[in-house]
Amino acid sequence: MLERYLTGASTYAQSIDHLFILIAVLVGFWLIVAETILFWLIFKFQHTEGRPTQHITGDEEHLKRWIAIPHYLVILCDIVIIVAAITVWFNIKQSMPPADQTVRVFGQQWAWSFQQPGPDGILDTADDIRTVGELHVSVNTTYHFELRSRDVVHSFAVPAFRLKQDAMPGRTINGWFRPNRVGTYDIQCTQICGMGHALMAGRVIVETQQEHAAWLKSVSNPTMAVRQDLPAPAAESSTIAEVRP
Amino acid sequence: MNTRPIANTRSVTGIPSARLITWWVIASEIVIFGGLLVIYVMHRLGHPEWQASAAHTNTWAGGFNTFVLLTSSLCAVLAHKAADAQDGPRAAKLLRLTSLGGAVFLIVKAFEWSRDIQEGFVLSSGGFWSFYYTLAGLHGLHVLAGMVILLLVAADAAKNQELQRVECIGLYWHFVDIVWIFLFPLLYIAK
Amino acid sequence: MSAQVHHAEPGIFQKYFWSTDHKIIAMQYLFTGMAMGLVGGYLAYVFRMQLAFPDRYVPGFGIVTPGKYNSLVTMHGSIMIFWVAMPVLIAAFGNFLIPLMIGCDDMAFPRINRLSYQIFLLSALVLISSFLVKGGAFGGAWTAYPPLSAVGAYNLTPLGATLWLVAVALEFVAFLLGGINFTVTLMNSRAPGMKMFDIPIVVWMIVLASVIFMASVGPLIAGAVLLLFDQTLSTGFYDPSRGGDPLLWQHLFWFFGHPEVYVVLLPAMGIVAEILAVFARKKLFGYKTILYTAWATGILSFVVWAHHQFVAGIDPRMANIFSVTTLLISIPIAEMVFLYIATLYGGSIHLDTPMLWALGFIAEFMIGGVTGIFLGSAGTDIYLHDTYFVIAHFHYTFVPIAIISVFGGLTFWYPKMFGRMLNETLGKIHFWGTVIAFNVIFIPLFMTGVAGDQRRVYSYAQFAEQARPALQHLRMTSTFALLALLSFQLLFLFNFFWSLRNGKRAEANPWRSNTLEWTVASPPPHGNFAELPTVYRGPYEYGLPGRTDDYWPQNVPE
Amino acid sequence: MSAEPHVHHPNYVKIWAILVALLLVSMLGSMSGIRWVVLVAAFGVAVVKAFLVAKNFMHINVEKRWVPYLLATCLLFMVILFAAVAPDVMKHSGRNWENNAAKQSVESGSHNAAPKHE
Repeated sequence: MLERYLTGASTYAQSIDHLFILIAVLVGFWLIVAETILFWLIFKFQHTEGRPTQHITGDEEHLKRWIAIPHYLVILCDIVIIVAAITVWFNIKQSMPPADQTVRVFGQQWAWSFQQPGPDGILDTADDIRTVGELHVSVNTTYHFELRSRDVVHSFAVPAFRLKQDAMPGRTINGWFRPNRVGTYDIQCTQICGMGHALMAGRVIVETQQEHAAWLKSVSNPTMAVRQDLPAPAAESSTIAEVRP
Repeated sequence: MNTRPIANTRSVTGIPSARLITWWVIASEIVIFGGLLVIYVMHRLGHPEWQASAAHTNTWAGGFNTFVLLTSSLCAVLAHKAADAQDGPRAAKLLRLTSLGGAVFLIVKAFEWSRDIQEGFVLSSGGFWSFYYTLAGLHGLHVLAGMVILLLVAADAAKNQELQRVECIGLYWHFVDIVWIFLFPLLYIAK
Repeated sequence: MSAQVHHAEPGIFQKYFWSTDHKIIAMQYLFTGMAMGLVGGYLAYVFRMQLAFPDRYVPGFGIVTPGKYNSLVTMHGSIMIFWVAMPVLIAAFGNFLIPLMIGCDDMAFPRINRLSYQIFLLSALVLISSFLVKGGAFGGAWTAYPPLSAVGAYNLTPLGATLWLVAVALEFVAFLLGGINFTVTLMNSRAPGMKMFDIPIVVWMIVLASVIFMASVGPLIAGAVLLLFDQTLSTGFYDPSRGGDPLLWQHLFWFFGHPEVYVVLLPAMGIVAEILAVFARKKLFGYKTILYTAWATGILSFVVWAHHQFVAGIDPRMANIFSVTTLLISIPIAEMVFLYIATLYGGSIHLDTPMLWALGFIAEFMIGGVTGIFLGSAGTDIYLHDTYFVIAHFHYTFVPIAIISVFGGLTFWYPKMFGRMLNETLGKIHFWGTVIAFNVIFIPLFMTGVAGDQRRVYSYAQFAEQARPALQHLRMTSTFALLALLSFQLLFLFNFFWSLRNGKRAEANPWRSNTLEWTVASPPPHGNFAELPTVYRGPYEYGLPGRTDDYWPQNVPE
Repeated sequence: MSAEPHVHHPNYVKIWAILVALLLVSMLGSMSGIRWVVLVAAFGVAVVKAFLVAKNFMHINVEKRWVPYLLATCLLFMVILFAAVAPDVMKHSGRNWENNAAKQSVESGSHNAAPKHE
């Protein structure tokens, strides 16, 4: 269902879409039933001269049933949804599958910058690759990300991955994703972060293993040095220019 | 007020409206102070290093202020007793005493704060101090407001008017007292 | 107390600007709220135009820069909730209805009541003034998350941010005073014979809402003081580098922010209940059950707040708990709606304008309710959080609450408020125009949200997936519908002010209703009741078998 | 307004004396360096004092039943607030997250006497 609006490109995009459909079916059913009954009653009990209204307090057992039974069914549906929702949540946010790769993500007004291990495969070494606005990942690889913010609250969102996590200044928040479809997808900031909120765009480029290896080789020197103790740059368009060459 | 609506004189709950609204005000104050205290306790437990700053506070000053507030609370409740005995002038005298207690409390606070500030500890000198000034400041504002109302009620009571208000302002004053009873250990003893 | 003095006719200034009469104060709140509503609508018009036609000149405003866009959405949100929904639903209807419906002459504390409005007016003026200061109005969203809201260098609207905060704080104080006054009045000043379960639902709901507000706003008031100090006195309460924690504000804000949803929902539910009973000529189905569900909702609303923060960096284990509580709260709400629908069964429904609004409320609010489930369940919220799906969802709750039910209440009590009848034809046109336009605005936004449109973004040019023409068409549809909706409101304003003079004169009880406000002249005189009524029965005795009229006012003896 | 008192008045001076005595206890307790003694003396005594004031000065015990319940409910909400916020704010790390800034400031109490920086 969500696929029709936006392709899913990560392993858990599937499970979120399925949860969405499950909820849509359950609540959709109730919505249709309720609206139908509402309009049927409006139509059925139009005012007509000479027909008195019935005096019903709502304490009559045979009528209360019509509230009580749907009531229990709603509780049942709620339980189903809760179980499904928490399962999906647990798999995406709470449990962390073992990582093939780890990448650091920095949010700052108003750009995303990334730090990922170079050929040696280890972070915080001389050959780390630092990019701004572009994240190159290889398909079918489990990535852990360490999310940080240099100034205000941002939110690291990759709609195609169904991935969203706020970046909190002062905190490091860990998460994971596993791209399963080659292509180029948007990175958004979904938490208002000031003037340039709408300009805080990025791209995640999912490549085949070979392409990714080739890219790794090609990037000899980092596109832009990003020091972690760097204070937040004030509002200026230079960073944005680098985001969108 | 000379034009009191019938609505104000009815008392379906059995509690006079004046006292009833006082209870609701206290309830809303509980969540304001409560919220602030929750925030402070949370940070204090999360930041053991604040003890260093907490050590600077003067337990004796705090203790003396607690004594002052307790005594003023005594005056307030004695005023309530006098009002119940329809003895307005005596109630007024006791209310003014209560208000005086508030004044002493604020004066002591003023000395404390000026000492802290001289030692270089201001509102923005770090976590503990920010909370120290905010908590005590918010409480101090309530004391100040209470003093003013106390004097207004006393002025009426002296003429044997609006005696039911004596108890209400007393309730408020006791509440402010209780808040301090908890602020005292939080700010002055826990070190 | 001398009732004569109280009921003497005061002078013009005394009467309209310095009055302690609950009816006048209700009107003050009503008109202030309507004026702010126009402001909020204008802001919506401006940023919807920007979204439909990016970077074009917006007639009546100009070019919308990113900074201005942020201010527009921030102010739209703040105004619509704090300066429209609350003053109209709680303060205007509460002030007007409570004393009349419980059969007394005024609020228990009229001068506190007046003070509450004066503080509210001040808060509105402070907020409006923030548009004019250097840097413009606050642009950090109505949730005002620090550090963005705390540091001028980040939000670039330092003055606006502080003024916004002060305005909100004043508004809270105003509603604390008003709400406590409502509560005491209902508890103490009821007419003799009016027992707990003889109170009209709407009064119950407004007072419950006031109590929920009172109990939830405290921590945020404290938090607002801390934020103010961070902004102005360089403290570090929310500054992570100085021992503070930005997440704290989010918790404090939503601990209030979620109950706030029910603070405005309950009065709307109450208004609808009154209208349903009268125009279906029917006793409410399960009066007590409705009250119990309302209480349950109120209490549950205190333990669901973190569902606004699932992906905000809270511990993921907490999200599970809040998912459960959030879905639990759907149970009493669903039950309440079922009971409303059941009330229609066996009735004799008159589809006058107020009834149309009431039924419209139920039909539309259900959509808002069920779409909430998608956001309350943590799993789907990961994707939908901060997308237009959220916006569509809460507009499907807030528009029925703050627009549809309010129009229902206004058309229903207009005769009582102003002594004239509104024009039915204009009213029906206005209803259909508003409701249809409303759906055409927000159904497309559900789609763009599901397609990944993020909120509070002035242009999607930077986002390839969002820049697809299909989505742009949806945005344009929604904007056109908004223009239609706004223009239909002009029709209402015309009807409202035209009928003030030229409407058919209203008798005391035009709708043949049971509650006490209809037993006095329209509009009620100063002091309301010539002699104060006694109550003999509940408010919804319609269609009793063996009586000539199909209604039985509360104050009529056997 | 009902003039006749709704409470009988106990000997307030006696209660005041007890309160002052408790105050002294908490002061002396704080002198003793032993941690748990200090805490009990501080907060245990504070609770008792608050109770005494509420009972005898505010007459909450002879007030209508629902009044104490109302106030207790407000307190309960504060407990809920604490319980739900502490895991994020009081603790400095949890499942998949870490509050580096807070941990840092705990290690070096630097921000304590830090000069105010705009």
